[in-house]
Amino acid sequence: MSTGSGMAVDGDRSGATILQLHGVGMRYGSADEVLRDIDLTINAGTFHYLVGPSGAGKTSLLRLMSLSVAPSRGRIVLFGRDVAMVERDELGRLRRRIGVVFQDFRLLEHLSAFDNVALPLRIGGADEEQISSYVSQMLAWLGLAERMEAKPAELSMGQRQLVTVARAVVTRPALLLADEPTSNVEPARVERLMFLFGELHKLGTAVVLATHSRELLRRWAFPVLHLDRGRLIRPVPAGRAAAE
Amino acid sequence: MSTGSGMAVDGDRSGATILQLHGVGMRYGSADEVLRDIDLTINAGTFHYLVGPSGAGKTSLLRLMSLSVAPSRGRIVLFGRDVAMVERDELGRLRRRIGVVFQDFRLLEHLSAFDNVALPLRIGGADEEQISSYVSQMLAWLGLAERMEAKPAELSMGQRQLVTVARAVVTRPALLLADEPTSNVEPARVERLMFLFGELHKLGTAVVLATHSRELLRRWAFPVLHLDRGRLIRPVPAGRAAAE
Amino acid sequence: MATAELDLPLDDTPASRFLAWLIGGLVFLAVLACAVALLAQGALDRLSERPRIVTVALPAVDDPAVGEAELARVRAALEDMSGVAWTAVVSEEELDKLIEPWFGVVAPEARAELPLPRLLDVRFQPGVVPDLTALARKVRAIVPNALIDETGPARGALEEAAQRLRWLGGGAGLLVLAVLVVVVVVVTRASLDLHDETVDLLRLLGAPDRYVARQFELHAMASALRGGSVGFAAALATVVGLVHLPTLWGLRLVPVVPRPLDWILLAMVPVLAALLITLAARFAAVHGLARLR
Amino acid sequence: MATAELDLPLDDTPASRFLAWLIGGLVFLAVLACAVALLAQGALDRLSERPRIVTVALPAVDDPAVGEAELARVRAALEDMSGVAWTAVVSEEELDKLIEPWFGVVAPEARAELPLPRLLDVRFQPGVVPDLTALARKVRAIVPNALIDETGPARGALEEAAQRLRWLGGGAGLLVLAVLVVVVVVVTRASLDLHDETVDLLRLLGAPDRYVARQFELHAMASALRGGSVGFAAALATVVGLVHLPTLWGLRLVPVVPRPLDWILLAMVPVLAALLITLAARFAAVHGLARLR
Ligand SMILES: Nc1ncnc2c1ncn2[C@@H]1O[C@H](COP(=O)(O)OP(=O)(O)OP(=O)(O)O)[C@@H](O)[C@H]1O
Ligand SMILES: Nc1ncnc2c1ncn2[C@@H]1O[C@H](COP(=O)(O)OP(=O)(O)OP(=O)(O)O)[C@@H](O)[C@H]1O
Ligand SMILES: [Mg+2]
Ligand SMILES: [Mg+2]
Repeated sequence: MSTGSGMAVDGDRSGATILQLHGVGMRYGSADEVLRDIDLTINAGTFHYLVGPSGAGKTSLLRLMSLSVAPSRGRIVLFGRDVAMVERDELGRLRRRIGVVFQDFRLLEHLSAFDNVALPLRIGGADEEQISSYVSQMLAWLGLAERMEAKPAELSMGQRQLVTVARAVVTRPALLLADEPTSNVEPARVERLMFLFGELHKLGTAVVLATHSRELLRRWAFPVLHLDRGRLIRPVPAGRAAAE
Repeated sequence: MSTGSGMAVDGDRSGATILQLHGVGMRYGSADEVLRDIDLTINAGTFHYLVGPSGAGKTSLLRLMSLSVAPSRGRIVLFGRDVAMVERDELGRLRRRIGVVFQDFRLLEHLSAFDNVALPLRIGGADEEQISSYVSQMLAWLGLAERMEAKPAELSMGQRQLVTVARAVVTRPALLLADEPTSNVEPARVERLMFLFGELHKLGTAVVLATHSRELLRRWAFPVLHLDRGRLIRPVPAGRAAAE
Repeated sequence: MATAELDLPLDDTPASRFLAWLIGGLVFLAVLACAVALLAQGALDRLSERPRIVTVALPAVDDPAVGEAELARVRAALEDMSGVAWTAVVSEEELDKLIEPWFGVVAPEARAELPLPRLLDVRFQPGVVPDLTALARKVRAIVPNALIDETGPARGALEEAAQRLRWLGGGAGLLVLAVLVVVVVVVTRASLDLHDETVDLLRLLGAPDRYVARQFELHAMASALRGGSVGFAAALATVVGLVHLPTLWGLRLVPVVPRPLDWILLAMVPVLAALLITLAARFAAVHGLARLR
Repeated sequence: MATAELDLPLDDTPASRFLAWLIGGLVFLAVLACAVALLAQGALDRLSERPRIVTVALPAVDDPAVGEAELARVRAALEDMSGVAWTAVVSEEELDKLIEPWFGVVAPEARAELPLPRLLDVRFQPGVVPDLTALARKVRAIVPNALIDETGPARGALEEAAQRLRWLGGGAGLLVLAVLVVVVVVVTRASLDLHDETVDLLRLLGAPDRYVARQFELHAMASALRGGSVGFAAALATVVGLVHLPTLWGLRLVPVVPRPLDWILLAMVPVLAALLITLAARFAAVHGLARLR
């Protein structure tokens, strides 16, 4: 299942190419590269886990994919556009098609849970009525109906994580990058989140989910991207990765 | 295994009583109570999991135990002292015998990983030589030897979590309150952390570990405190809790 | 944006909270300065509306009859001029008073010896600014060595003072508005730096520059409205107080009575300030954001 | 604390960074004020070290022999007094000069008619302040109606000015130090609020109040040393400049020459300031922390 450009992984219903990384490297400041020689293709409607020990570079790779940092070398092609060549305004449009669950949440402290989730919709210019119904439904479904007006500091960590996930998926992005989205919620709620991601995936969203949870890998079998010390190891079948 | 004061749980080698909660309730501001009628005894050398859905009140309960908030009613007896009656200076001494792994880490952003871990030792008045050897050993053992001088913002989430754990255990506390200490690290490192907690536990530290991980409960069988909507449910044998 | 809440916690920074106060102070100053300019302009207008008088001096001639004829021709010519209301020959008594400082009281017989000019007051219609060169040309066509002089002693000085005040007030007003723009730019840039994490997040969520800039713009506009209205009210109170407390005007040389239009123009100052502030904030934000990718 | 790093990022707050500058400015003022006080004190000391002269006037008597005897007894009594260096009878020539303003130049024969007192200069040893009442008692025991007067005309006024300067300088110095204390207290309280999360964490880790307070104390001390040394250096340069530029002292009425001890005392000012600042920071922090549990 390899395409021309290095290692390629795809899901069961591979569609259009959403993201390609060609020989990408990345460093913070002037330190050593934390990512090296990354070649990767993500197609529409695929679901990948991203695993690897702490510090392997999962978050860094997701940062590259979400266009929040630039690679130190190599080329990133997103939605068919070479990211390095893209205009400022176009960059915003590309980013709006990506949903990101940040590992450190990055909620706005002065906004309520509702307003935090509504943020990407407002940025996208949705009308308030639609926003109100979307956001309320989403939060209610995640069990946060009663905490919608709470500020992040008044929420439990798990609740904050749910808000973060809600913010990432509420726009139904074409690419969902979820960095440890289930680390702070209980098994029942993990199930709900995975159902949510699965639904998006079925609707054509390409999902990349970084996780440490062997249980996740075991229960929801999807292909695994294995990162180790900044390098992608050959794709591992889901069953084996869980057993590792 | 019940003592006179409500529900009591104890580990295999129950020793002196370390912490007792009698009819404790707690609220944030003027909202409803998030913890209700908590009766609980923690003995030296015991190990308890604290489980329950997101928002059940695990962190709030640990906050009570670490004397970071006051109960709205009830009585907390820590190391044989009624906490409400204790003098300011004595409060500090009590707190120094508790190690806390905060769910949100609470590392000092302007200090290096090393200095963050050294902090409780410095507060305790240890000499720098001892601090240097303790802290380096601890961080090296957790696999952070090369990131000791990094600031928290320059660490991956898992690395930050390890620093937080190191800070909590470096003083060899009599009571360790760990709030989701393994949520951001890979299975191999989870093993190390559980080994660390186990060692402390064997040395007589009472451990209370809040977690969502069923794997943890399954692999390391310890008694479970089950919180639901602010109430402690009867103690569940470890095997059953994992299966739930 | 349909929501009242900004995505950026701009009101939480000391610099930003300070912004409304700063704007208030500067708008106060700007309104005061403009009030000075407008009142000065008003005074100038009133001064120019007072009918003006030009004195024409025809040198003495030996033959009284020739003199009379000259005088009559000059008067006729002048009264033909557009804008001239009437002319009047200065009487001998008045002339005596005029020369008294130089010659003392002159006896009638000695007076005859003096080659006194014949003076002619030319009064213009209200609001007309005398065209002295045209007038001089006309008069000198008849009496080549006639002297022309505008009367009203302090008038020129008063006008000059009012003019100076007008420029001063206007200049100060513009200066204050310029300072306002600089302040807003600096504060906006500072708070852009302060909130870099939030700005970063908004951009990661795909917010275009204009969306982020709008946050700063809205905040600046809100500050402008809050601070500006307070500053404007304070300045109005000050102006009204100064104008209507005649005791403060020991020398009421210039008529300082604000006209209705003045109030309207003054009210434009905070509006203009708010506009400038909003534009300055947008400009600063957009330029600050352009550094990021 | 063995580490140079503080647990609290105190240098990151604008108020705290500003602290060093503020302290520098205030120490500058305090040192200047104290320099004025010390120089004034120095001038006073020099004035008091100049030997002082008291003049005793014995009224004229008819019999010269009696007069001579009186004079001899008074001189003997005075020269016995502790602190008196010597006494001298004012010569007739000097007396003539003294009375000249009142009587003009007197002819010797007319002079004899005048009942002139005999004047006696009593010179004290340097640094001794004359006890005028004791002296008067002694003299009047011999000549009941003798007059006693301290000579040196401008002396009193100079001393008064110097004294006033001394109090003024000292008072200003104390005032500045008081302001310094208030500033440090306010800044410390503000940064305690600003860093409440970190303070909270430290307390949760079991840090006693004195540990947390020490953070603020060390930071204040560091600011005091940095700011204080700059302020001190600037003040010293100013003092040296003013003292050694004689052109600036158009009227050199008072001897303004700093003594070695002055420099040492001045150097104590920043040290005292640093001490006060440190204590103020500790006090403010401890009191601020006492609100928390
Ligand atoms: N801002 C930064 N500056 C310098 N180094 C950084 C920075 N962020 C991360 N690193 C380093 O880069 C490496 C990769 O970090 P990254 O956050 O991508 O790891 P990760 O795989 O997401 O780990 P985790 O599972 O713990 O989240 C780590 O060694 C980390 O210390
Ligand atoms: N500062 C606060 N102000 C108001 N409500 C709060 C605050 N902190 C927590 N809560 C609420 O109290 C309840 C218990 O929160 P707590 O953080 O103890 O839950 P938890 O069991 O630790 O959950 P999690 O597993 O998500 O960490 C939640 O409903 C939460 O929204
Ligand atoms: Mg990560
Ligand atoms: Mg919690």
